[in-house]
Amino acid sequence: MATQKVNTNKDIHPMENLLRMDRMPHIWCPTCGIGLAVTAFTAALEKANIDPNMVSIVSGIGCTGRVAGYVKVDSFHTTHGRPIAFATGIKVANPKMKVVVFSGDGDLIAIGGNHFIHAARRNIDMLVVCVNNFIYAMTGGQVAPTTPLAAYATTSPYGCVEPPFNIPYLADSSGAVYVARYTALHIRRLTNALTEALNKKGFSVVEVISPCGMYYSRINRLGDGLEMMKFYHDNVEIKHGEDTKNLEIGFQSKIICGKFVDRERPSYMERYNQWLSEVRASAKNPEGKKGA
Amino acid sequence: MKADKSGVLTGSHILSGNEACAEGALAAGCRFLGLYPIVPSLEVSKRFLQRAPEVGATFIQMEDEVSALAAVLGASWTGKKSMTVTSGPGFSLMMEHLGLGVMLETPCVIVEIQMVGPGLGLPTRPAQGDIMQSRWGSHGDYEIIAFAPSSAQEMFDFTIKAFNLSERYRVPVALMSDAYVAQLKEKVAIPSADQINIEPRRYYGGPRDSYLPFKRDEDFVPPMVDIGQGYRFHVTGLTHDDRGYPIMFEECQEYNVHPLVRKIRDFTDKIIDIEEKNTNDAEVVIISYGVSSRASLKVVEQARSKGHKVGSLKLNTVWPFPEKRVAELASQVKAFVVPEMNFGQVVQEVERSAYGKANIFFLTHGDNGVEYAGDILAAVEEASQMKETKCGITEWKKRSA
Amino acid sequence: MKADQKSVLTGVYYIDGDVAAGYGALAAGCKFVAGYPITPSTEAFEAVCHRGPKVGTVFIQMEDELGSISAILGAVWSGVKTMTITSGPGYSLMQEAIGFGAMLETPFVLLNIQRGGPSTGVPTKTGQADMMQSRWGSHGDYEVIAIAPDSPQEMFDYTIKAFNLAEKYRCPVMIMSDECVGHMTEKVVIPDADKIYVEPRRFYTGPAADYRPYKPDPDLVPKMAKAGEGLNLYITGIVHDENGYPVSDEKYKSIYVKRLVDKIRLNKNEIIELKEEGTDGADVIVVSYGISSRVAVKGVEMARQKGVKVGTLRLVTVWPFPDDRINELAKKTKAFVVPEINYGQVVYDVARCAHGHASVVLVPHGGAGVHNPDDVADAIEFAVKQEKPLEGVHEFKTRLEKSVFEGGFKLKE
Amino acid sequence: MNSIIEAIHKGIEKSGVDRKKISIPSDIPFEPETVKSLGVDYFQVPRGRAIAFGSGLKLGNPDLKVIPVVGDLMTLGGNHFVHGTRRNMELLVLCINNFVYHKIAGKSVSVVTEAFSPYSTFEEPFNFPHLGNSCGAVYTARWTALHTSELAESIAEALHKRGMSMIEILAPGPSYYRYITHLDSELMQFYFDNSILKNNEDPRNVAITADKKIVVGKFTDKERPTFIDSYNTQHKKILGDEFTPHGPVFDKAGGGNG
Repeated sequence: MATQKVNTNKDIHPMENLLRMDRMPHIWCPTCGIGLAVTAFTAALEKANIDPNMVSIVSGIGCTGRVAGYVKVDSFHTTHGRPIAFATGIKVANPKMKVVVFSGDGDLIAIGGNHFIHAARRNIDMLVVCVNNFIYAMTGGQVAPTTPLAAYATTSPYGCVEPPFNIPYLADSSGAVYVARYTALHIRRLTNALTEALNKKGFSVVEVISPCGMYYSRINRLGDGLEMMKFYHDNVEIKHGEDTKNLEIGFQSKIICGKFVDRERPSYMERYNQWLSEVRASAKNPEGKKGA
Repeated sequence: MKADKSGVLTGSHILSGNEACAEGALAAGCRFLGLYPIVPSLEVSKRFLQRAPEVGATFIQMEDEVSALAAVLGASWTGKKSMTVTSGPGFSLMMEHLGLGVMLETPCVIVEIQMVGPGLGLPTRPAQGDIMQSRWGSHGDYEIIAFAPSSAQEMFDFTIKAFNLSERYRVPVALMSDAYVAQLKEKVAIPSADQINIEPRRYYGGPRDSYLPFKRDEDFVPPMVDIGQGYRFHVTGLTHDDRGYPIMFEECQEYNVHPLVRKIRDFTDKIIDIEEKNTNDAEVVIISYGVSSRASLKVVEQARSKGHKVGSLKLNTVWPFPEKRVAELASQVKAFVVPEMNFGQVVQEVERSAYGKANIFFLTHGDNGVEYAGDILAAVEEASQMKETKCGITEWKKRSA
Repeated sequence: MKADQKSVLTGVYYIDGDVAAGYGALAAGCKFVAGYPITPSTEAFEAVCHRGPKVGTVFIQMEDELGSISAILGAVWSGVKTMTITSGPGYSLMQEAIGFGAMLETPFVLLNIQRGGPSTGVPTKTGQADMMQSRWGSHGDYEVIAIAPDSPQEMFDYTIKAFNLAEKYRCPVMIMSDECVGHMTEKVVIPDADKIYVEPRRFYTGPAADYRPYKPDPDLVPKMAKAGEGLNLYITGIVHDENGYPVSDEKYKSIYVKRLVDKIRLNKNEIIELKEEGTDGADVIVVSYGISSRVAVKGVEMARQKGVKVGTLRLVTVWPFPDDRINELAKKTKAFVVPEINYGQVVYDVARCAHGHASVVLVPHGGAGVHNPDDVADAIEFAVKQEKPLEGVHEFKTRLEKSVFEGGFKLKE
Repeated sequence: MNSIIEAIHKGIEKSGVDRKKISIPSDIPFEPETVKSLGVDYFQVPRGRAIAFGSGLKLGNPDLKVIPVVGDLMTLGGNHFVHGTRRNMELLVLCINNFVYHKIAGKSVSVVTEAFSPYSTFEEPFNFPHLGNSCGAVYTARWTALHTSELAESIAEALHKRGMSMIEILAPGPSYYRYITHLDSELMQFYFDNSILKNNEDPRNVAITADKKIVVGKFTDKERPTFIDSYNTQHKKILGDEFTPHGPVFDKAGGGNG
């Protein structure tokens, strides 16, 4: 297995072996947090000592959906909301792959909500990085299922009327084995969390709170990305092991970050293989044909 | 390439169409099934799942049909031949990912057991109402290959062909069966593995550094690689260039999407699979596919014995449509008779291809779901006595009803 | 029936096609809109979100397109007029429910702003490649009405017409616009409310005990009811009889499902709207719809300057297809030229109806842009030169195709 | 009459809600006679879409009481469930759980080698009350199909809840396109015998697992503004008199009926 070393040559970008440099510059707006999440992820990939050839990234549609196009591993940019389903196919057909789903809140939690909860329930072995910027940014600032109550968006011109999802709670209650949340400001903690999650067996979710200077904070007059970062700095509380039900995010309320869930559950492939061996055993022994 | 022995259940079996389809898939080397259960396609997955442990195939039952096809596409990129199986409403849900499959040029097979529609229709009754959908159901421009089997044996044979064409042209291939063929138990002869030809995946063989996921060969089909081989490629559903990177100009759209159409359209002669019977001297030709063709073939015999010059054109592949052959026949025959179990779909293609040179009789299905041979015969008799050419579609009014 | 004063924003505006469609829907009395953001259709939904709460139209952004269309089907049965708004991929997701809506004979309007496809394609640029999908996209046999507007003014006018047709025939009506028209900003005149005709829903008013949800009137369309009126509705997507009760016998398909196609096919002369110009005595007729018809104008002018007698036929309603009219014209003209932003869809229907009397020339375009009028002019000239009708659909090689596939083309990055 | 239908019937009776105003969108087919005897409006919708369809019914006419009945454990409709719950759409979801899970209370209940239960045998099922609760349901409960009177009680109670209520009904039934009346009575009895009543139990602890008995009871009962409430208050707040309220306005700030 090839170990990736951080490149010390100053002429070369330190992440060059993991990023598609031929696609730079990327499409993200200035002060967007997605790039930070990608940096943290590539750093984590190196730290976790995983062969990048055996990693596959699947993204959906949206700003974060473009991540697959910039990380230099086998990467898929699929349809809106379906990266988890696509990744499930990859993982089940080739369990040797390390599958990462990197997408946004609208993609994973709105249209892809069903795949999210079902993959968590099945405990498919994959890492889901959900970048949450509280809005649909790619299409121009529509309300998302993570938009805080009363926040403005183009399809909630008089304030959002729906309470947002608490993503860690949703992941926890549907069965995820690893759940953490950090903002794009907490790049070191985020890197550590991603490293840990990459080595975790089962359905892991890392939520990354990201500033969206172009839409969310502009429509809501919260300043640019830098000011959002300052806001995170002043209003984030790190509370490891906090009960996931207390992690709701209101409009400009305190944000609780940390690692909330880290538990063991048999993964889908483990259960599958156990079933398979039982079936095979019973096939050899016709009397026990009932199997399972 | 020869088939892998482990998947081939050589011998003579009594199988339902659905079971034969599963056997065909395993024989063709299919090793991944993504499914969501829906009547009347259940037996395909049931059979596949029963045989999966011994053959070494994998399956997953997903939460819906949307994700079932998504998983199949993902699995196909790992190098496993993959398929999904569904029926009417499920097929409608798969339309978005059919488009993704086309755009990512992912080989896979979609088995569709047609039932009466629209909406929830009649889940247990056969129909052929989704034929146009298989061609036009997803948004945007694409071409697709669709088979229409008429017996359990054909379910087996065409499934293998479907996989082969899918790999050859890197396109999702639909197997448009129906509830009747799917549940019909018949004798199926499964040859030995070395008698089954398998189209291997067209893998890239050049130097690693110069691999481009969508660099097309002469025939517009790009060679493929599996994931996990260190190519570290990128593919996207957006309009893309050879590298698989999104570029959204008019020129790139032409560069990307036109070949998706041309890789099928320019090779229709190689893809199209039709069976003709007694068409050489025919004055009337019955054009049919799927279960309808069983009645048609019977009618040809009956009509011949009565002295009518009748032939049959059976569409094994409905898409691409054999317009050239139909046009040729149009200048020879007086009329086409098209029996279909819907309210007029493929008959419109016949009308288009006939260029006004022949009359066209359309027969919608009989009351019990499949055509009465008697109706077709009556239509054939009337057609062969026609003096003038009226052109266009004449809807045949049933006498037996 | 006249439109509601409050919902009509009478005046002269400079707005884009999407917004015009949103205002059209409100003017037509649409009281519920469910949507999901997708480029390039979001502006229409946003327009509804802005104006809706002021005129009593409730909106909801659902979790996905499957949810949006299911919600509007539900809302129709609660008694209101509804619409959903989407684009390519969302449209594909809606296919199952469109068939379901057709089966329930639920009147609803679906605004599809087409973009380049397939799959994600080019979200921000135009296409006309969902035309066949609008007709054939769901499983089973059904018929729909599809309208292709070509300007923001038409987006307003034909959205109202779409609602009227939906109510009249109790079927899904698709507004198959495209990104160009959706994002084109032009003058839009919104008339007084009393100048706007709004088709009321055909509600059943007789005694509750006699109500049969699927008992058709003479024009094959049944009367509608709403939930909560004590009619004890039984509505199912399974093949049903007049009572709405599921039947399992195949023979009912030809009785009850056939009506779904017949109610459109037999009424098609009333539904079809065409705009013809100079088709009498024309040697070539340009058949087009949506944005292509506007681009074609220039090509037609160029050909006319060269002395070719060109007529134009614009399909305002693309489905049901004007079989008879095309057939009539085919006998009188030498050729049809069909510019459309796809690699051949509606042109096949033109070819089908031409019955070999006239050549049919397709001027294709893959999307993400519109035709070069020179191509249209050249195709017209090419078509008029043919001595006898060409067989099949002739695919005209456009400048774009030549430039991309012939000789050392390099993609700009 | 089937026990679930009977419970729905009794529940409606007890709640005193006008039957005329009740709509049942369902992806499980009901027999026409059943619907007639219930005296409600019934819609059979495509699999998984009952909650989305019901949301439309409710928003189109807020006077309606909508009871989406979903089968197959919402595999297709899971997304509509979690989002409907988050919005607190005023629906009473009856989730008919007909899964055939292979082990209950340490005993093998049913052996399926093919995955035609909504779950493959080797998969773990959802803990639905927990999922509902975590998304914000105002009422969650679970009963087996044999807990007819408790179920009826629950339905009556939940019909008066303002917001998304969810009752999971364990009703093992063999297959997919059957009418709701075809239940496996032996299994039902087994589920009934192996369940224990624990009202107000934390929904986290009520997962159905291989080694424990099934916990039944009412788990959640709370108040939260509904979608229509929030819609009206928020718009009223920003738009003032320009806003045309939608349906009955319960919020004090919003004022009476618009």
